[in-house]
Order: sequence, then structure tokens, then C-alpha cells
Amino acid sequence: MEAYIFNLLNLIAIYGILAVSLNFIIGYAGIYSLAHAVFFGLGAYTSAWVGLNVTPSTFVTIPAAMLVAAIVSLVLALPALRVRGEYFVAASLGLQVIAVTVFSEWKSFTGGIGGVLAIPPVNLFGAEIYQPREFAIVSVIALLIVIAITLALVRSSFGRNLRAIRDSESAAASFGKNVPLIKTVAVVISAALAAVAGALYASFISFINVESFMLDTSVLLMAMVIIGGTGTFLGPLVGAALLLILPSAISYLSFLPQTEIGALQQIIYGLGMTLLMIFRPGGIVGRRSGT
Amino acid sequence: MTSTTIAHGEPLLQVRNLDKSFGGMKAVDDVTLDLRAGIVTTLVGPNGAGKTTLFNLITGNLARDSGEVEWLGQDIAGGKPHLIARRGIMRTYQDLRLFDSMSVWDNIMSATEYGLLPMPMSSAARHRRKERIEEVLERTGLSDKRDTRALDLAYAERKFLSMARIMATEARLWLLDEPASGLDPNSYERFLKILRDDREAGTTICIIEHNLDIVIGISDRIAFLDRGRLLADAEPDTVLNDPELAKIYFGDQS
Amino acid sequence: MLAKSKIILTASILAATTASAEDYTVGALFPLSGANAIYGEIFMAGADLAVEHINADGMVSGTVSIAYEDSQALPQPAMVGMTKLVNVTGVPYTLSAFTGVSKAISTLGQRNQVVVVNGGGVGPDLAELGEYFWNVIPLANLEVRALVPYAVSELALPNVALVYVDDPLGQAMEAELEAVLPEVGGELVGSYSVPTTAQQFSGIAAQIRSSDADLVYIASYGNQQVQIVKQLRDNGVDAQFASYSGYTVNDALELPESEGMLVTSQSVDFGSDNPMTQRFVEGFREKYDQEPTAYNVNYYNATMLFGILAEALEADGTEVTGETLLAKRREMESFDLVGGTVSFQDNGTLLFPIEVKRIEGGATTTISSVSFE
Amino acid sequence: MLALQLAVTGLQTGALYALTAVGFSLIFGSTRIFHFAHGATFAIAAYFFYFVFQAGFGTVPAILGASAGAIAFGLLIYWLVYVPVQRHEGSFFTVFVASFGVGIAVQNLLGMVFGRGFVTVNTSLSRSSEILPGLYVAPLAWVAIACAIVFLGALHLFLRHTHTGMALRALSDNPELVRIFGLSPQRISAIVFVIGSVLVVPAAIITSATTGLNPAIGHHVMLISLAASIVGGIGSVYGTLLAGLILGLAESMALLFVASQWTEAVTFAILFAFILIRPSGLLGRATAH
Repeated sequence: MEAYIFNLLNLIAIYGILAVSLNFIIGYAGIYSLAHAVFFGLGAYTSAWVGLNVTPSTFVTIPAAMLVAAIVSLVLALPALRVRGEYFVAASLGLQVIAVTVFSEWKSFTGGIGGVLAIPPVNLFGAEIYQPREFAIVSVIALLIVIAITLALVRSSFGRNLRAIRDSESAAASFGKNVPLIKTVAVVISAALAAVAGALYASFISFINVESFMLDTSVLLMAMVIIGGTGTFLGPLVGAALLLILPSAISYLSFLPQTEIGALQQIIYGLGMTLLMIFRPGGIVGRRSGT
Repeated sequence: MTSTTIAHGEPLLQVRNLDKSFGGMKAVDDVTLDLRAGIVTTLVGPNGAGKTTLFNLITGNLARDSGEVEWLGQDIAGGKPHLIARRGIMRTYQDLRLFDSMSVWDNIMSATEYGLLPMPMSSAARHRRKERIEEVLERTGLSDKRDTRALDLAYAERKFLSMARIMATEARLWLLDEPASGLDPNSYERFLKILRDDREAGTTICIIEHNLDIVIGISDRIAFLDRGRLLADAEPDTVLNDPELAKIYFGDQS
Repeated sequence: MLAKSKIILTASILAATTASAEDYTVGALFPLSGANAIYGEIFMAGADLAVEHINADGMVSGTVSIAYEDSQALPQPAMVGMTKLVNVTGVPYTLSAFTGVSKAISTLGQRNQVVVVNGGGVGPDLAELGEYFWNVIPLANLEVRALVPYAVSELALPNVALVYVDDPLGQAMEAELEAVLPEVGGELVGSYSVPTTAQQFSGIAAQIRSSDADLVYIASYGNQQVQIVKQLRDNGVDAQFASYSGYTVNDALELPESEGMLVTSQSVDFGSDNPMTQRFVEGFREKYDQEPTAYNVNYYNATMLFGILAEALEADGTEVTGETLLAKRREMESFDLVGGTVSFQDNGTLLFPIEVKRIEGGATTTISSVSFE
Repeated sequence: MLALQLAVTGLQTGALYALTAVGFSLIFGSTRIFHFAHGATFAIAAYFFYFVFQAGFGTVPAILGASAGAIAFGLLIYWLVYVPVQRHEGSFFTVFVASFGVGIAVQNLLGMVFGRGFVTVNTSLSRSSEILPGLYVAPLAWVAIACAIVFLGALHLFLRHTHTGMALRALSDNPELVRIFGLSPQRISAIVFVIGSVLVVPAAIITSATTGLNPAIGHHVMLISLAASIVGGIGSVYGTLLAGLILGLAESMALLFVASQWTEAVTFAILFAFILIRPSGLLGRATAH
């Protein structure tokens, strides 16, 4: 039971990082990305590759993962500068689908559907950390650092710039803000932070394949942010915890057949998203009535 | 921002033969106009005369077809909006475009900062900025609303917040697009006082306005636009007493 | 909570009976939902029957039960299930299926000294996943090596086209075909991979037609392989079709378009007078009212193997862990299982003869049997 | 010959894409509702057809069942989800998330009711015959193309020549204008949902007989519809039709150059390029905002 709880805690911390970093662009920059799993995946693959081929040191794998995700995120920034709203959602969807194909086919890097095996665990100064209890310390600290970074950014002039751009791009430009640059930087930061989660995930699970980085994951992450509350500090964390605890909670309903649990969980979160949008578009934590 | 000094009444921004058409219709047609330092110029003319389009061309929100826009002798036409703004030309929008999700304070604060990274500021400078924002809040009557979200403000308050954002900047030229439309008489007074005080302080203002009280009450010069063409650019009396212009402006009544 | 109360329960029983009866939980990662759930049912049928027999015979002091986790036949959900089995349920021994799933969980098995036994996946690289990974099924390289010479030489079908699912199994099959065909005078004239989720094959049909293949080898699973066969026939491919043991499930055999197809599977002599085999066949017919297949046998064997090893360990007074199970298997060398007395190769894989069969009227007829050393 | 075969196959696929995408585009173009659950409509229609057909009631009742299911779902989601959501500020993203949630729920409900595996409606119409040496075409391909012509032709006539059709076209420009036609915008929107939902029925039925169904099929359909409506130009029914055909052809013809697992990426690379280079699409009038 204890191991199970630490296991869950690790997943909540990792998905919490993803939700917080996604909320950074959805909630503050109005960039509704359905491609966040791409950067999660890039982080995981890159750190796995570095860990297996260069050095297992986490002080190398995580920065490498962040760097690669940051560079590739420029591809997502491109449509973010050109279009808004539905068009951007569609563009990010397109990027997600293309990335899944690349993840499946670039077998020398990703192992395709067969994935990457035997990824080294987190390695701090030569100490290997993979037992759920010790790993939880690492993942929770990482989550706190990510939260601290995003909070500092959001509360600084950069955060005000982002929100100003979200509310009115033209007015923001009229006050001297370099809209394309600020948006690009936001996307890059968000992607780099998602890559941290990817690196942690790869070393925790020790196996990754394309299935973890598909559209479903992007949707799950979006659901975490939306259900928790966009543009809030606690929202994404609440959303991540809720959607990860939900399946285990449902699996305790022993009268349900094992095979229906997954479906039931999906139905609950699907309908949850819909009902929230009808009755509380600001999410569980959000105070505001809309985004 | 450039700190070139320039004498009162000398041209700060010069528009030369500016053209812009939308699908064959000329929105701005060969307009040549000077905005002079420390002077309030009012743009008048019927709806669709091209007044807002002229603003958009100056600020870079729209690309011109031909013509020049010179700022202190430098051609700025075709520049990016944020770079033009950084030169000291700032504007308001007819539809306000406030940063709706942000508080009044953050709206004003955000108007004054545009660097990607937080500006390294001495505590004295930080203090000066704070005082400046306090002063702007005071003058626009928004002191009590500093923590209110822009979206939740009343109509007049929103108009004043739109003004407050531009007042807090160090812009030398304000382009105000119908800033007083729909204001009640008390608010008018406050608004006129703001404009007069800032003119005293040396700010150059160009304002699009329909309300004749304001036009008369504040203008040093009036520029009259109709169907994209500049028909007059003169002292208020000259323009207001021109029967031809009155006919165009009040067309259906006369 | 359930797990916790169970632990308390177990603890109190232990206290009362002074540690004589030991209950064992074995893990299993099968597809219980998703497109390949049909395999999960087949695998469970064999494993459940073995549990019944083990408990009926009192082979171990307590009882043996199986904790099933849903792998959906996909590596990712399997990892989640395996983590749970290793860390929460704490099993020493896990049944696995599907090549991709087995490869994914093998690291966790090795790292935590949990034995993983595969009775369904046939990717040849399953033989090289470490000492804690065992196979009670002959791997697909054997199936290809049985079928291809037969088709090329006996049936004179030298030009082979391959349609394979783009995962570790499919990739292994492609490598195997490329290696075997030249040896027997055949040629791989076309090789078409499809994503695991694909369901539209009319374009591939057109490509196969223009490749002039005599034999189309299909390497996929469950519903996808059925769709491939149906759509290739629908779109005018009239070459001979062939597949591997994954095709020997009822859904596929009953498809009208499967008529005349060649398939391979491990050879199990259900008529053997070996008592284990007889008991299995009779028990299976009685419990499920149908004829057993090789998959049922494999998971029966995999589960029975645990019973045999645990029985022996208890007799020695040794605790049953992954480590002791491995040591015991090496010590015992040969086992009486369904199909006869078998022994493991050094790489942890069992050898069985392979049969080449033809699908006729929804069932298979054996036309050749190949043994390997 | 291979190219010709792939082109014919692509045309069949394209006709089905066009039908589904036009439904989505019509709904989005006129109501600005980002109806992501359009894929769910497709899946519901297909499974209703399968269910009634397998139960032995025959083809016509099955078609009626599929249509009834699609229409009922379209109207229900409009009234129960979109109208309440739009009562608030109703930004596009709120609508999108609400719609997405419904799509997920429907997919899993279908899986619980009808099973998660592939199912196929067996019919001899999916069996190809050789019409030219080396060119195989199934009767269902003709059915697909005929359906596309009939349904889209009818839509054209409806939009151009009926009172309601014209009101519907006005809806996207100015909801107030609709009142001039003596209709309420909500009523017109409901009609749009009925039409858009009916358009997926033929595609859903034909798909159930050719490539088979699984509960997740709505996902793929939705992605393709979205791609086609953007490539065609949002709000342009004819552009979407054209884009649907092009995407179907591209998906099939791409096999001449790349392995089949890249075909979906080809579709979305086209989409991505359009959004970057020409967001207004092939025949779109409004530019992106």
C-alpha cells in the first residue's frame, strides 16, 4: 500500500509539472495547445537517449531534454504567432499527430512502438534513485521548482505582458510589447518545463514508448488544466491529482468488472469536462466565470 | 524613447501623401498632416471618413499603400507597431481593448513595461513609477478601483482606464480614438481637465472626437477628413465656421 | 484498502496456524479490454484451469490465485499494471503475453527479481530478455522457418509479400522472412508495414496486386489481421495467404475470406496418453465446453510450472521468491507439462515442434509438422 | 495502373471525408460552434446501423435507425450542451472543451455497449470486381461517390434556393439578420445541427461495411473533418468538399511514395502548412483572426 501511494505521488508530481507548464501557456498566454504531450515525449526520449548513450547523470539528462524540447517548440510557436483560437488548436493537433508518427517511425531514437528499454534511473552524484519512496522526494522537489519558476514568471512583468497579450494583442503591441517574441518565449519555457517531466518519467518507469505521448495524453493534460481551473496556481495541481486518483478510486468499486473501469473513468472525465464548462467554466479552483 | 527636444508648435509627426485603400475603396487618400509639439489636434469628419484608419497607419497596425510618416524627421512608416510605440507614439482604441482579466493597477503597470525580462530598476525609479501610477489613478478617479478587474468596471471607468494606461507612459504623442464618447457631464469635466493638464505638461495630442463641446473646449487645431481626404487643417474657428464643411459634417440636418 | 485488509487477514491466519499454509498470488498481464481482449479470454481460460488443478491437488500448502491486470496488449498500460503487481501486490511470478508488452515489462521483472513467463508473444527477441524472462511458447522464427520452406518448395510459391504490424513482433517477422527466403530460393517482393491502429488496407491491397506476389504473409493480431485479410480479398488480391499462430483464433478462422489460408502453430498432441495432457483436455472440455487451443495449453503450462516449482521449494523449506523460482527451474531441468516432458533451453525458452495447417471450413487441418533441435 | 488504382481508392475515401467534413464545416461556419463531437455523431450513426442491421431488421430500417441516432444526438448536444455553455461568455475554447468531453464519453459508452473490438457489417457490396485490367472497384465505391453527389447536391440546392437555406447562410454573418427571415437564430442553429448530423450518416454506414468500426473511429473522423474544413476554408462548404476529396486522394496516393504509417502525417502536414501559409483555406473568404 505504501509503495502504491508513493507510486501515485510520483505520477501526480510528474503530471503536475506537465499541467503547470501547460497552464502557463493556456491560462496566461491564451495559447490553447493540444500538443503538450509532444514535449513530454521529447523530454523523455532525449533524456533516455542521453542516459543510455552519454551519461546517466540527471544533471546532464534533464538540461539536454529541456534544450531539445525548447528548440522543437519553435515549430509550435510558428502557428501561435500567425493564428489564434480554433486555428491554433487545429495546428497543434496537426503537430501532435505528425509527432506521433515520427515517434513511431524514428526507431533508432525512439524504438517505435517497442519503445526504449532499461532507461537508467535518476542519478544524482552517482546515487541511483528508483525506489518509489526516494523517487517521490526527487519528483516533488522538481514539481516545487517548476511551480516556483512559473509563479515567479507569472507575477513578474513577463507574466503581465503575457496576460496583456492574451487579453488584447493589438493593445499590447500599442504599448511597445514585442508580441511574437513574448509568445515564442512562453511556448519555449512551457515546452522546456514539460521536458523535465518527460525526463523524470523516463527514469522512473524505465521504459517509454510512443503510447505515452499520443493525443490522448495531450487531451488528458488539457483536461487536468481545465478541470482544475485555467490561469490559477492550484488548479492544474488539483486537476492532475484528481484525474490520476480517479482511476484508482473507481477500481475500488469492486462490483464493477475489471474491463469496464478504464471506460468508466474516461466517461467520468469526459462528462466532467462538459458539465464544468456548462456550470463552472473557470474550473474547480477558478473563481472567474470564464477564460 | 528618444529625448530629442523640440520647440512648442514645431512638427513632431509629419504625415506625407499617405494612401490606403481596401479593395478599391480609398480609406485614406493622399493625406498630408502635421502633428505639432504641445498642440491638441482634433480629427473630425463623418463616420467612415478614415480617421481611425489614419491612426492605424501611423501606429503600424495597418500597412500603408504609399506615402511617408516621419517622426522627428525619421521615416517610421511600415514599422512594427511595438517599435513605433517604443518611439513614444501611443494610442487608445475606440473599443478600448483593455487587459480585461487584469486589475486596474496591473493594466496601468503593464502599459509602462515592455521588456522581455523585468527591467532592472533602482528603488528610487521603482518608487517614482509607483508615484506616477498613484497620480494617474488619482487624476482618473480610479484610486478606489485599483484592485478591480478591468472587466468589472463601469463604462466610464473603463474609458478612464483606457486613458490612464496611456497617461502612465512617457509617450510624447497620444492618439486618442473617441476617448470621451458616451461619458456623462461630470466625467467630461474630469476628462477635459486631464487633457488640458497634459497639454500644459507638453504632451502632443491627436484626438478623434464627435462631441463638439470637447472639440471646441480643447482643440488647438482641427483636421477635417471626409472619404479619406483631408479637407481642412486649421484653427477651430476657421473650420467650424466653414459652411461647406458643416454641410458635409451635419449633412442630413441642413 | 482491499489490499490492506487482505494483508491483515493473511497476517492473522498466519498467526493462528503458525505459518504452515502459504497463499500465493501470481500476476498476469493480459489484454482484458481493447481490440485484443479476445486473446485475454483465451489466455485466462488456460491459466484459470491450471489454478483449479493446483488447488484441487493441494500442490502447495495454501492456495494459488492469479491477480489479473489489463495490459490492453500495449506496452504502456502493461507497465502501469506491472508496477502495481511488483510494488503493491508483490508477486514473485507473472504471466505475460504479446511481444511489445513482454519486452516492456522485462526490465521491471529483472530489476525486482520477478519471473515473467510469456506464453503468447512470439517475437524472436523475447529469447534475449534476461534470466527472469521465460518463454513457454516456441517463438515466431520457428514458425516462419516451418512455413516458408513448405510454401516455397512444396507449393511453389516463391514470391512473398509481407503485411506486418509496425511493432516488435512485426519487425521481427520481417527480419526473419528476409533471412529465410533467400535460403530456400524465395524472394520478398514486397514488405508493407501498417500502424497498430490502422484499419484501412485497400491501398496496400493495390500495392500487393502490383507486386505479383504468390504468397501474402500477414503478421498482425486480433481484429487487425481479420481486417487485413478481408480487405485484401475485397480488393482483388487472390494470392495464397499465410500467417502465424496469432491467426489461430476463432474470429479469424471463421472469417469466410480465411478459407484456404496457411497458418502455423505449435504442435500439441491432445491425443497423447500423458496424464497431464489428458487431464487438461478433459478438464478444458468440461469447464469451457469447447476444444482447447495451443494458447490455452501455454498458459495452463505457465501456471502449472509455478505450481510445480512452488511445491518443490516448499518441500525444501525454501521461501518462494522470484530468485528461488529461477534457481529451482535450473535445478529441475525437465518438467511434465501438457504435451509431454519438456526442458528449457539455456535462454529460458521451450522448444516445441511446429505444425503447418490449412484453414478449411472454419477449422484447421494439419498438413505438415516440423521439429527443431 | 497502381497510381490509377490508388486514385480510385482515394476518391472513395475522399467522398466519405467530404461528406463528414462538410457537416462539420457547415455547423462551424454558421454557428461558430466548434463541434468536436461531430466524430461522435459519426460513431453513433455507424453503430446504430450496425446494431439494427445485425439484429436482422434489414438495410432500410438500419439506415433510418442510423439517421435517427445521428439527428437525436446532434439536437441533444446542441440543446443540452452548446446552448447552456453559450449562455455564459462562451469563448470558443469553452465550447470546444465541452464538446470534446461529450466525444470522450460517447466513445467509451459505445465501447461498453457494443464492445471495444472492430465490428464489420458483412455485405457482398464491399467485394471488388475488375473493371479494367488491374483496376478493381467495389460497388460500395460507387455508392460512396453517388451518396456524396446526391447529398451535397441536395445541400447546394437547399442553401441556394430555400428560404431557410438563405437564412442559414446569413447566420454566420449576422445572427440578427436571421430575424428578418422570420426565424430565430436558435431555431436555425438547430436546423444546422440536423443537416450536419445527417450528412455523416452515409459515410458512417459505408465505413461500417468497408473498413469496419471501433468506438474510437469518431476520433479519426473528427481530425480529418477538422483538417478538411480548415484546408477548404472555414465556412466554405465547397472548399471543404474539395479539401475532403484532396485529403482522401493524398492519403491514398501517398502510398506511392511513403509507407502506410506516414499517410496520416501527410494529411496533417498539409493542414499545418495551410494554417501557416494560407489560414483562410482554399476557398475561404474570412482570414484567420
